[in-house]
Amino acid sequence: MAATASMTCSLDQLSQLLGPNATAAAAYICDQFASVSNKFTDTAYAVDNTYLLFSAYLVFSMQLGFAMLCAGSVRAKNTMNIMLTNVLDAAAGGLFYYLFGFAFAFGGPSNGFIGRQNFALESIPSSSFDYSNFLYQWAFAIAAAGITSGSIAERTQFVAYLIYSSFLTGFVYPVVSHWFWSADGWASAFRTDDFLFGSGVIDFAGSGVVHMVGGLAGFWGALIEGPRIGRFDHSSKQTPLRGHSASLVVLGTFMLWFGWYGFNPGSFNKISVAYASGSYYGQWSAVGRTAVTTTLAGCTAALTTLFGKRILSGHWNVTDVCNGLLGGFAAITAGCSVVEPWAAVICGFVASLVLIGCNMLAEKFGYDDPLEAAQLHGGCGAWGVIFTALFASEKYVKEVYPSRPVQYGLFMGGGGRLLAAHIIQIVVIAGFVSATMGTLFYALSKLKLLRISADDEMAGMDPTRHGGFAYIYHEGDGLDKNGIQMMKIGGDAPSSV
Amino acid sequence: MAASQSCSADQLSQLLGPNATAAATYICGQFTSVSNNFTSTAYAIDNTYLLFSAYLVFSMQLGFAMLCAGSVRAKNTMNIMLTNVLDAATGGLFYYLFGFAFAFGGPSNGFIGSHNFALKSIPSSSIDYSNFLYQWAFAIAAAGITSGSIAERTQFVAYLIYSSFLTGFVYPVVSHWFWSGDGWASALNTNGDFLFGSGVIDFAGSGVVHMVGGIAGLWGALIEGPRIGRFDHSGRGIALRGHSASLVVIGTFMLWFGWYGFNPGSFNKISVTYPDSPGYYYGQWSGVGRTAVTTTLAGCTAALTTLFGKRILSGHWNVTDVCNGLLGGFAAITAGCSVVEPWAAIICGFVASLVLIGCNMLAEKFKYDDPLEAAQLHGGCGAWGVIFTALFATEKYVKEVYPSRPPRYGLFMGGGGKLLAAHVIQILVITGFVSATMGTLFFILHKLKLLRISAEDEMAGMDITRHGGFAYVYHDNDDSLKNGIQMKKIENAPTPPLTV
Amino acid sequence: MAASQSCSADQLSQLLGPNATAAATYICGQFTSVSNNFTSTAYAIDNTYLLFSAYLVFSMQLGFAMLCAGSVRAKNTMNIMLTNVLDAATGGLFYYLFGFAFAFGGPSNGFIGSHNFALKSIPSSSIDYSNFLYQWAFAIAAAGITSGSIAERTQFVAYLIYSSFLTGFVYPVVSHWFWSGDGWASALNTNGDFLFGSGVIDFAGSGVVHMVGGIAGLWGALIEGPRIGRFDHSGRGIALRGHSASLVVIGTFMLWFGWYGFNPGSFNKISVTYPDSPGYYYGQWSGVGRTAVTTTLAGCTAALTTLFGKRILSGHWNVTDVCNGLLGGFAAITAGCSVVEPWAAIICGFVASLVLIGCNMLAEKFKYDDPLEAAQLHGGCGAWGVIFTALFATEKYVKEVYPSRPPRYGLFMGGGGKLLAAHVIQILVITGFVSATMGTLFFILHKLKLLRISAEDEMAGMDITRHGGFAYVYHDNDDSLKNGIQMKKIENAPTPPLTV
Repeated sequence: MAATASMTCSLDQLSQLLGPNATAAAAYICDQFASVSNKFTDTAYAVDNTYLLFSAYLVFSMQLGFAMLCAGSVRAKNTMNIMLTNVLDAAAGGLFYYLFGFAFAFGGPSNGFIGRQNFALESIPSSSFDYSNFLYQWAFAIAAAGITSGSIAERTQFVAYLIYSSFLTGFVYPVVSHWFWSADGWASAFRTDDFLFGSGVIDFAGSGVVHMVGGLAGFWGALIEGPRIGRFDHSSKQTPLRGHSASLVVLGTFMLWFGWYGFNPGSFNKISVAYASGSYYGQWSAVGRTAVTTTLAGCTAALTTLFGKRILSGHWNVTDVCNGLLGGFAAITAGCSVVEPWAAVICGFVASLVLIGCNMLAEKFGYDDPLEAAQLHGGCGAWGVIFTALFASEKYVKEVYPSRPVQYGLFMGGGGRLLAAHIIQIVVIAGFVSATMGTLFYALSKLKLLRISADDEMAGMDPTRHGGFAYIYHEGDGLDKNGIQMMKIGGDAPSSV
Repeated sequence: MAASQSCSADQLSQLLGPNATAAATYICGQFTSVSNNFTSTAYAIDNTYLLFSAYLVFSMQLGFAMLCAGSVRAKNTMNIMLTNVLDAATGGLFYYLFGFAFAFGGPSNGFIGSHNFALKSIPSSSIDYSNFLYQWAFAIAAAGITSGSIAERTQFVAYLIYSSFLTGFVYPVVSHWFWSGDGWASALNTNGDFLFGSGVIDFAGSGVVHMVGGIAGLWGALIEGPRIGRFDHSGRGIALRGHSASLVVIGTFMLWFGWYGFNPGSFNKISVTYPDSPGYYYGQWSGVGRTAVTTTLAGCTAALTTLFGKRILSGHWNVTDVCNGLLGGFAAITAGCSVVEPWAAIICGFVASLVLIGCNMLAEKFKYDDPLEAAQLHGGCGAWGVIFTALFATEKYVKEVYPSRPPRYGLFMGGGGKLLAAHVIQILVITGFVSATMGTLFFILHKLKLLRISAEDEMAGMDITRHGGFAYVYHDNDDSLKNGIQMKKIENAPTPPLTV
Repeated sequence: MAASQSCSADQLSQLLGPNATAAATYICGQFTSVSNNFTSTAYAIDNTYLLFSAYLVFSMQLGFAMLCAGSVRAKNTMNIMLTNVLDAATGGLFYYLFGFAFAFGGPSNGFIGSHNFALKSIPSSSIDYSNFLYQWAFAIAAAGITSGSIAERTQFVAYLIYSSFLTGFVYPVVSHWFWSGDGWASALNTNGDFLFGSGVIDFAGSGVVHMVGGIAGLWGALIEGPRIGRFDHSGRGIALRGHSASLVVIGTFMLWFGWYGFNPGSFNKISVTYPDSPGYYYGQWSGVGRTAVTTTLAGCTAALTTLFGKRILSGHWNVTDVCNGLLGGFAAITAGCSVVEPWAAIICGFVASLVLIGCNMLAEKFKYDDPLEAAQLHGGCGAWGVIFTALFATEKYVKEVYPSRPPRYGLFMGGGGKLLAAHVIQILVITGFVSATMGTLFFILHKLKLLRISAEDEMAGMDITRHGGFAYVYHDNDDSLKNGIQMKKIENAPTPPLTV
């Protein structure tokens, strides 16, 4: 500690002062206390930044999760394509969010609609934002883009992908997050003047801001592109096009679970905050509680899906369970910090049903989403927003959002204002994302930049666009290159599944 | 930080002059506020530390899933991965509802906890949410161990039943005995008269976690019998290799990564000064770092020993064997990681590797089939770890880590045999209790014909019969033709270009 | 928290009245205790920070293993993964026994450390166990880099030898020069007269780690020559593609994840106030955050540049190339990550990508075969990173990060050429030393016929000849042969041995 030196108390000096000169003694003592106070401030910065940075790293690890979830859920012939898009989400997102995304989202002072300071991290760090905040928010922004990529997998031109991903990370998502998370946002619970029903929206870690945005963008993309070839046959009977590797799906799911511990508890940004009640109960407890509610919601959703799908399809299916789990997480994300653990169990249970229902609807309307991203993040995300308005407890809302008049959950006796605000959130997000991303996808479609040709789709994008397949388990260098090879490869395929 | 000091010099100077009492009150008020701030800061640091450790321990679940998936045949991959996902999920609910209460709900008797069901009255002064999360991650690790032993031949329903029972009851009770302040054999028990005046030093759970998981697996695998084809008619063993060494290596590295939460994280707090050294560089943070170092060294030594040992025995340099050796070293050091010197950890890892090789030979001899060697690895090496701790625990570290008890330390370090006696009792008691509960459970399931799948299902693979299809579809059949046309399809199908 | 303040107002008021000396003693005693508490708290925070950073750096080993595994052909997967596991394991033992002592054991001369063998006298006031763990994770990263260059054609014994030598001697010596307080070229060296009054600013090791690993790999690959089939008779290059892009992407993301421990973690401490701003929001925590941001931006820029660059050159959007570009950006920013502005990191990444593409063209031209492009990536981009730092280091940040030395900063930022001169010397010295040691070692192994495997082994794959079988068994044939054709296929194809 560099500043230790400033805290040396001189015995001689103080004793001389204490005797004759009360004023000097007082000044001396108070000086010491001021130095102590400064050291506490420094310590708190160190603790909070450590906490936030490691949370950001966890959230970043979700990008590995998305990549593997997507890769495992598509067919082998499109694996290179989908993984490339996930890598570029992070990379392009890094540049665009640095250049203007963060400024649109949090650059204050600003109006309620969009931020306009701190482009390219100008004037950062400031008293309210440090580099760690940027890194954390960047990891969130690329998660939203990662969600969308799943919906339009296996049939989208790579250029279209680059365009929508930049637009989403650089503009659409930042604007939405400005509304609900910036202190200037028109619907933010941090806003201290006259705002939405005197309530503002409690979307703690982003069921609406992240998951609904990503899911709805994906919904429009998938809708405009139409289903993959072979997904619905002529009689409209559906044929599941199974992903090529359940191992990658499970790997991705666990990494997302791991990363969600950065996503939800990390959204406190600070851990070193004492609550008025003092002693052992402080923001660290709330952080822990958030991790617990997150866990319980996901676990419940997974189990509900397990049994629900077993009843519906007769199988114990691991990829369905994984999706159910993630649906539970997406739902609890809005309210994770302000609900009791038992309420999280309810949240997960309903989220699973919402997901199953959305999938049935999608099936019925011939909507094809290779990762169920719109259903999962859009549907369960919307449920999460509603859930928060029903179950947010007064005590926790007061602790987490101390600066505002408390509006809490309808079922907890808090009245309907929060619910009204949350319904507005859903409507507004749906409207804005549809107006921007829907239009973008439509324009791309009209320009013939959106969907690949039928030939490419049948052959797979990897051989046509990405230089070859992702896997070569048997290679031919030096080994039987003749007729037998043909046969060998023939026997290789699991003849049908 | 709330409650920062604001010291008013004017005010204080008026007080200092005429009114000593008020001045003193004022100054002491400031110091109280300082002290409160330190308490809050320590909570913030310790919870940050514990929560991130818990996340690391959770990441071991990914490790178990990949290790298991890679070690079974492709036709059972969906099954084993599903069980690993559900370990975590059912574990989450059951441990929340009553597991945690059985384990740590105090005040209670020495056998089982009886408070804090569904996290009632949490957070309290001794337990915060982060403690629950950390312990939950441990509980699901135990269930994950067992799933490996009975892989590839167990009915899914049996799996759900034993997993709930293990996470919800068996493991919590054992952890209560050894880790709760009320446990009858806990080194944290301060009620004077307990096990040889010593209690058991099972710091992060070679016995409590690994032996419990391993012995449960042993009974399951024993009652089910070996997989079809594992031993031929003449009784010779035929290895049924797992389908992907890459997944095994991913799993091993994730487990290694997670073990840094498992062992060093078991301190629960890092912001603790040791009594004789305030403001000094040596404190619990050094203990935490030392624990990470002993863990690393034990695993590394075990891996190298296994490498050369297996090379001598089988003639191959085998990566999956090395991975298992590595994990055996970790399982063994887990009990003593915080109370032994780094050089002792090397001995621990060396012996652990030999124990594992020996157990595997025994298993082969007795036709015991354990697809992941889980019983040998976690049971055998875990038991060695418990003994090892009783031999090599140093006085100094035991005093620091368990300050509230009369220190009993390692036999070889001059500490006498009381700790060893207590640890032998631990092994016996865990073996007995887990056999009585889990052994009985597996036996009942067996009698009810709920345990093992049919021979046909086993030959075909569980994925296709129970889980809706294989895990892998590398060649895409959406135009799918199954017969003679298949040939044709493949001729012009998207097989990978041989060289590009 | 130990040593909490308990201030007694009664006592103090009695003292305040008549006895000024005693009152002063009392008050100062309280402040001393406060100061001690702050010291302890800072140790707790810093060790938490450093340990979790070390865990992240360790997770890069998983990244290397998967990157390597995915980039080689399926027939050599077991081999390369085993080498990666053993990097970590042998590295753990050798670095514990003497590597750490060579690197950081002080007081010592400028060339090599000579204390703290086997962690003797650790923890001390300057080094705790967490520092050892962190440095170990760095050492094994260097060995991991080299393994990629010589993949698919190196004898396993040669691998064990060079890996021990690199982790136990070569890397520790180089890190002593540039990172130890005693090193002859270290920016932490305070003995006045050193390299151009500047020392080298290689914050997290573009030179010390990446160039060392890359140049060692260069010599190994050069002496071994290209893999069979890599260049045809007319000298045209034929890419031997890796067998799994999924594993490459897993590996890349894990490396990215781990790099957040590698670069920001190299501060070692986060709880440091900058001199002129106690109680202010700007401190070392901001420096740590900025380092994470520069790291991110350099990698992202390099990835995008590579994407479009390769698209122009080859016509494909290639994910493995993008992954390599990304890693090249990280390797380059590693030296200067803490002392440059975020906008400079974008320049760094842009140029790094061009350097990598250029190096790959050179390699192609000179028929140099490096399965993972490790020499190009870590050697080439690492060298660029060292130069970049000497050009763009800002005065303010250099002062903050290296407070004890006269600040020499970047040429383009107005700091003059002394830093650049020192950095050019660093490149020359590292190249020379690594060539002299590792180049000689590889040459001797080559002469002893211990380096390269036989042509037959190389054609068949090392897994089947040395490591007990292939990594993958997707079709399990212990029961199921489906028809005549299938039979035939299995007889003459390189399918995994049915049972081993």
